[in-house]
Amino acid sequence: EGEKFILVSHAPDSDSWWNTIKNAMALAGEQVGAEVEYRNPPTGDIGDMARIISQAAASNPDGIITTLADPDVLRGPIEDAVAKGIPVIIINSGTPEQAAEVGALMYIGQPEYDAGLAAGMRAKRDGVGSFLCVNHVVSNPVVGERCRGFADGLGVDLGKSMIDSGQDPAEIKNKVKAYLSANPSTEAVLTLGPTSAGPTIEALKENGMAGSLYFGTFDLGTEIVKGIKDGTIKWGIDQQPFLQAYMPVIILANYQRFGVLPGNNINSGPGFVTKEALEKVEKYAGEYR
Amino acid sequence: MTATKAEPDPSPAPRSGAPEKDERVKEISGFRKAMIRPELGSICGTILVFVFFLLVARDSGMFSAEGVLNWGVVSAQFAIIAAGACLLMIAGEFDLSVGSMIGFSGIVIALMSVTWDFPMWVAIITAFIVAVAIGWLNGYLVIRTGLPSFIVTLAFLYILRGLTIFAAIATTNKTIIGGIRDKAEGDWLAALFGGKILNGLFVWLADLGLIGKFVAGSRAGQPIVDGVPMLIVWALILIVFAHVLLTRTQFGNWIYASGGDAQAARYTGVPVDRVKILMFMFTAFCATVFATCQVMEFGSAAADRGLLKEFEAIISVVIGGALLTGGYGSVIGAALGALIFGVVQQGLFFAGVESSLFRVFLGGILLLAVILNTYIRRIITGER
Amino acid sequence: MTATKAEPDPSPAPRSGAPEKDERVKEISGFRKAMIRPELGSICGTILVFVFFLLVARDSGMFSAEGVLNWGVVSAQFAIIAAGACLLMIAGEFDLSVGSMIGFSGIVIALMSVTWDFPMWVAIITAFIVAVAIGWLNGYLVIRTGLPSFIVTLAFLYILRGLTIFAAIATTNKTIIGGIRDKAEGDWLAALFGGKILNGLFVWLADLGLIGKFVAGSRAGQPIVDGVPMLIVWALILIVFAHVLLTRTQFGNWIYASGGDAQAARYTGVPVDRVKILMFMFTAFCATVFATCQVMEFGSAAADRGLLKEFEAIISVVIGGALLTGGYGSVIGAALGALIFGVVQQGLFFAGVESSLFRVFLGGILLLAVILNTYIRRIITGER
Amino acid sequence: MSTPLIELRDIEKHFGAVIALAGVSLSVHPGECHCLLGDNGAGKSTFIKTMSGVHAPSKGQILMGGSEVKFGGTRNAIEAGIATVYQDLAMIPLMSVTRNFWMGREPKKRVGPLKFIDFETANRVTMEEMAKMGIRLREPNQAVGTLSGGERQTVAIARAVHFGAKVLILDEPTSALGVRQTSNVLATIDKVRKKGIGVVFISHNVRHAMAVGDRFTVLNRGQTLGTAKRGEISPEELQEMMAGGEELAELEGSLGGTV
Amino acid sequence: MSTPLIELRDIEKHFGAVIALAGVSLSVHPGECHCLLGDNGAGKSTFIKTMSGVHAPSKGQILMGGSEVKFGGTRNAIEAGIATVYQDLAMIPLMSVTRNFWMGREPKKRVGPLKFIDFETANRVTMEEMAKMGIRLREPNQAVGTLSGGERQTVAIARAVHFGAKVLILDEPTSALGVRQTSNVLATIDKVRKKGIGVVFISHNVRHAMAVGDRFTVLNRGQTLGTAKRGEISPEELQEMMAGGEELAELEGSLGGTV
Ligand SMILES: Nc1ncnc2c1ncn2[C@@H]1O[C@H](COP(=O)(O)OP(=O)(O)OP(=O)(O)O)[C@@H](O)[C@H]1O
Ligand SMILES: Nc1ncnc2c1ncn2[C@@H]1O[C@H](COP(=O)(O)OP(=O)(O)OP(=O)(O)O)[C@@H](O)[C@H]1O
Ligand SMILES: [Mg+2]
Ligand SMILES: [Mg+2]
Repeated sequence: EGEKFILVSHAPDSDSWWNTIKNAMALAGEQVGAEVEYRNPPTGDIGDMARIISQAAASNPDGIITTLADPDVLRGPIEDAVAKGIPVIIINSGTPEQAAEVGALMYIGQPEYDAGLAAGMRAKRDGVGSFLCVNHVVSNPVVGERCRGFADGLGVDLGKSMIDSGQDPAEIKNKVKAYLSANPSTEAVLTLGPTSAGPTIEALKENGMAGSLYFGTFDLGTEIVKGIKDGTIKWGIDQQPFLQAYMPVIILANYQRFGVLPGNNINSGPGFVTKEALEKVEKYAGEYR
Repeated sequence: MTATKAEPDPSPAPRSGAPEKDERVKEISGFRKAMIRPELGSICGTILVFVFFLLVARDSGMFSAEGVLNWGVVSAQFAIIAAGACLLMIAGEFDLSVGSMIGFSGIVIALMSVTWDFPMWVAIITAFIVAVAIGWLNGYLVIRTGLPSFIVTLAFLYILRGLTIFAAIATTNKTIIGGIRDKAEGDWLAALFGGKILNGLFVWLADLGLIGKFVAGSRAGQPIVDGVPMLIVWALILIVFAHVLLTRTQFGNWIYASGGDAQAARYTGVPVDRVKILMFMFTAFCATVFATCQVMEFGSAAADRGLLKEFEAIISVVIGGALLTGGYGSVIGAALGALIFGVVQQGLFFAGVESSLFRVFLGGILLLAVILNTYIRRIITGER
Repeated sequence: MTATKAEPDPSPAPRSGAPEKDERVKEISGFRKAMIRPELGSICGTILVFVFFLLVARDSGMFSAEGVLNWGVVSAQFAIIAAGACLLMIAGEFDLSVGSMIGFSGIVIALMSVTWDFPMWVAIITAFIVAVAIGWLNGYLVIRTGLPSFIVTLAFLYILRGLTIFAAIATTNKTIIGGIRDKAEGDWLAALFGGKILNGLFVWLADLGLIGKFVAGSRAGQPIVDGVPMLIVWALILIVFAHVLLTRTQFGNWIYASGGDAQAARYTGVPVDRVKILMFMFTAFCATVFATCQVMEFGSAAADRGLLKEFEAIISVVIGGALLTGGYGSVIGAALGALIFGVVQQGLFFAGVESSLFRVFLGGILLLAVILNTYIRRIITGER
Repeated sequence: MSTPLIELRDIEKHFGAVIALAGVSLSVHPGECHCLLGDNGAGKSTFIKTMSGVHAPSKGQILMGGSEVKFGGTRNAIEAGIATVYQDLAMIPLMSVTRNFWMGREPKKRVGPLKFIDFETANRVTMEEMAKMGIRLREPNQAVGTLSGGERQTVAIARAVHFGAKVLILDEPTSALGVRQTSNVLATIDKVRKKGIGVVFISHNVRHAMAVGDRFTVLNRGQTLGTAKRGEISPEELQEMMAGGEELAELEGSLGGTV
Repeated sequence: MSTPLIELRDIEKHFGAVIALAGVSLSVHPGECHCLLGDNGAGKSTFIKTMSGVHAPSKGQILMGGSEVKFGGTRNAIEAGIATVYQDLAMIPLMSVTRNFWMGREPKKRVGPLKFIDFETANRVTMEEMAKMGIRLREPNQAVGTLSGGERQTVAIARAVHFGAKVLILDEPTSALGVRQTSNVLATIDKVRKKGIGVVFISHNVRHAMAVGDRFTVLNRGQTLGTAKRGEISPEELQEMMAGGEELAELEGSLGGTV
């Protein structure tokens, strides 16, 4: 009872997707009676994130849950924490192998590149030969991996397919429209999260391509769910962030209390969310889904 | 003698009591004189930019009705915040919290209307009141503490962004709040920010064949451009308002004076503090107009909206020929600066430039525009 | 008479030819006079901050060896860029491209060493040369065009970030480049930026029981803190260097003069242009030290490193008591500003503050620190 | 004698540790030129800034037309008819002559419910007033920064006269001026005085003061050394008082008595 | 007569459309005080800025000790022994007296391979030099911004003298000064002159010029109206030349001839 767990993410403050993580973590904390804290580098700088992990370790929690956004950077601090005897669980980014390398108990998540690759191969099966990747955080190394995976899955060059859309919705919308008008042969569009998906939906509705252009997106949110429902979006990739935050808290609590630990990593995704089976997703999108 | 700022003081001091022709001064032609205005550089810049994109991206649809609307909307966005930033900069201060204010106002509207279920007009008016009050606080702190506005508004950049994120998460567990469109349906005030006007005109133009129609998809048969977004209308209103205020009214005179030399202005009885605080409030007002239009258009508010917009506002204003040190500038110039900025940004996409180079171009054009600005002013005025 | 900047001109003008006691001036005590220094506010701030966190977060491990190292490293990071920013600000300019420069230098090192397989020392030296050259360009443009450094370096903020992203994507398709640690293994120059020193001392201290040891895992028995990172060493070196340069040398005199009144300095024969350009280069140098330490410590470079660091540098310097307008300030103050900033930032985590409120605190503390600074200066100097 | 236009009684002004004024009294009558003289740092500028509402006095009274007034700011003083030409000129160099001339009291014309500056009137009046002072401007839109020191001085005086100032204060208007410009300014003061306006004229130059002054008040270290009428005091005496009674440097002789 | 310390021949200077100097010549001999007079905007400041390396002349020659020199900047001129006290004072108000005094020529002491400013020497010399000029500073670390105008003037002059200037240029040093301060500065000029230094003294005040000047050159609209020796010209003639020969305003009479 009353253990303290700290979850460290790589996301900047304003990244809306991480809310689900926070909510799930709080829920799990409440259920097992543990104290949970969420921390992140305000600007999304992974260097700062490394400091936060060492800081977390210095405050002697009963467990650390962290993403492995850049294994090179984070290996040192995580290994130090492990060496101090703090159990660590890796979530979200990274791979099971990397998690094992740094001495973490287990890995729960969906490797970004692989998810992108799977999506790309699916799109290829659906007959797509070219695409536009709307990257709203082009300087962020983690999210960009999705585009790279998708391009590799399709077997095309990433170069001119990715745009630096910025985070302003009007600019995203108009940049997508401008790109599509200058490159009319584009067959698909991929957005990397709710921030870019919403304006892209607007863009397609306005230039009449909604429903006819192959549109996939990562992660869920209110607008995305609506888009899937009305057919604008073909599929959304749900990595079920709820599990990525809920499970580690439960597992760590029980590990601390009873010494029990699952024998395997947990793959929380990728799951393709399509028009079918949307009801729950719709209700909790952005909150628990 | 007081040191005069070198910039716009090009002509020689005519000798006192010697109104007859001065043999020591080469004549300055009327044409040249007409050209010595702050917005000159941005006029040249605008022409250059349009010529460039006409050559490079003519066939990309950039100059079709749809394309024009495309960069028009982006430019209008810049222009809305540039109008406020311009007056504030002429009054000798600047505001780095504009971007955070945009995010903040949007979240206030969303929280009030969606989460707490107030009527949309109440939400919008509340957002305006709160934002303008924060603008006042900004100004008050700058005046009272005598600290540079750079520092005070930098603090508010952080504080407002933090409050926005905190408020959104604490009340709704989300940082994107959707569902605003449904709420705004039929609201009188929301229509002022979200709708489009002149719908009929565009249908008529499309029927005449002057603008295209959708040939397929869900909206087949409708004109591709079906109206002028209120965003553009607001941009025009704010530009005209700010321009008239600045050049034609007593208050405008005071704005120039406050930025030109606050001490001197105070001596002649100009209420400098009030002018500056009002300009901070106007900047906050413009940021809220921006936020409201955006929220109405996209139907959602997010805590990360408006990131770095303060720089884009300042860049537009400076491209428009204003002095960063205050006392000199023009709203028309700032509006042209916004236009250049918008056209370049969107034009790069029409022209198919490698997207990761986008920022490089942005920086390069900013630099070129400002250097061009200074250079043109200098060759025309003969200043060294 | 030339207008003197009001701030640090507190004592009354003694009357010419009247060295006898002036009845119109109340005496200023020697103690008070000793206190009138730019770093005074930051000294008080530092004490306040430590007292606060000692009260709030004593049990959180913040003041264990490990905790101290944690905020020590973060403060050292701020101090490295603040050292450059401080001298530059005293010389009357500032640099908004510091953050982008950090990302840029990191990627240059990574590309050279990992992608193109040069020896690590070549990569590091190249990064320094390129960065310092860009610093020179920044300065040259500011001097040549006479534009405010705000605008010129804002352009470079965009240009450098764009180039960084472009270079990374064009060569490796990723915005993150890893594998630097393997490359750095055994390199003489890399060790200067990546290693730790005083290893033996800490083992000895741990043996004495003064600092903790790992109790389990692969490193059981080793001290938790096993040395002082080179980052901290670099911070100390740069602070001492900048402080001595500023206060003890001719060049330091010229830095003050260039920022205090560039025209006057030029009249007395100070090579103002050279001083300013050199300070831009020094700022770039500091940014590259930051980047290199980071790259060596973490083993990877990413295009988004250093985001908004320029503001953090400026904030540290201003908390340290420097005037944004130049000519007044202190490196020690800036270093204390960096310490305050680092302690507060990490301390908030130790104290378990809700993370979305983090920025609110940051902004609030910035505001408080600067107001405290001005206020203390005023009560002590009797200035109004 | 008539009631003074303005009277200041025992004005004190402290800046933190500095006592800039330690009880100074002065009165100005209509049509009189009252010269305020004194050493550097004697408190002349501080005193007239108190008079024109820039500083609030720490102690003492200001009376206008016999009744006490308190100025909350320069605006109050201007409205009460006190116009000041400051030593640090209080013109905004980047702005046009017209805009500077009318600063704070712009003429307005109504367009529907709105009030705009009436630039036509403004420009015309500016040109006229400047012409009256003997300066023909090239055009009213010229920036003040492009005028010579003497011309700027004149704009400030013309402005004060035009707005019906009862008291015109001039703080060292001649110090940076050439011979011709100086005599222009002195002539202008004479002209203004003849209109019944009270003038307060600050100078370091005894000869300039003697040329136009009706009364002379000398300040020293924040205190009045006394007031003298024209004719009651010789230039040499005045100069000695200005120097605070201390010995002047030995060069004095060759300077012929007055510096 | 000896060879002049410095001689300028037919100096022209254009600023864009403005012809500030249209051929001005002047020479300064050791131990002489050469007064440069003229109306506002006559080109006096521009001329001496050419002399001290701030501006490069558009045309004309500068000779020192008989051979032509070209100044690439103020540093060159300072090294050649030309020290200037500018009208806009060229002191940095935020910095201490010592630092200002030594600006650009800081005394150094070696510490190993490094060179630091020798503050001990610097402070001592500053105090001494200021004392020689009759100013006792409270402490050498006082900021220049806290000095009075006259004291600042003196710092600038003391600096020039200390660094062994051969030519000392003073641009309107007395315009803002009180009576006592003015006579101090004039006495200082006299002192400096007696050391064999050539002085160029700019003033609008004929009496100040007559008090210390050995030769007088009058500029008008960028041209020399002529040079006169002391005794060859009366104050009245000089004044008339300074005003450019134009009529002075009618007040002239009451001013007693010289303004
Ligand atoms: N704002 C202020 N804060 C502190 N001290 C001040 C302030 N203004 C003036 N003083 C001081 O008050 C005294 C009087 O200054 P003031 O400017 O009135 O002198 P003055 O007679 O006008 O001199 P000058 O002939 O040089 O213009 C000086 O010692 C000055 O330093
Ligand atoms: N940098 C410059 N650019 C353009 N014109 C200039 C510049 N410097 C001076 N001038 C012009 O050159 C002329 C001479 O100016 P200068 O300052 O030399 O006059 P001055 O004789 O010193 O006058 P004063 O007695 O008022 O100090 C003036 O018309 C002035 O406007
Ligand atoms: Mg004064
Ligand atoms: Mg001059």
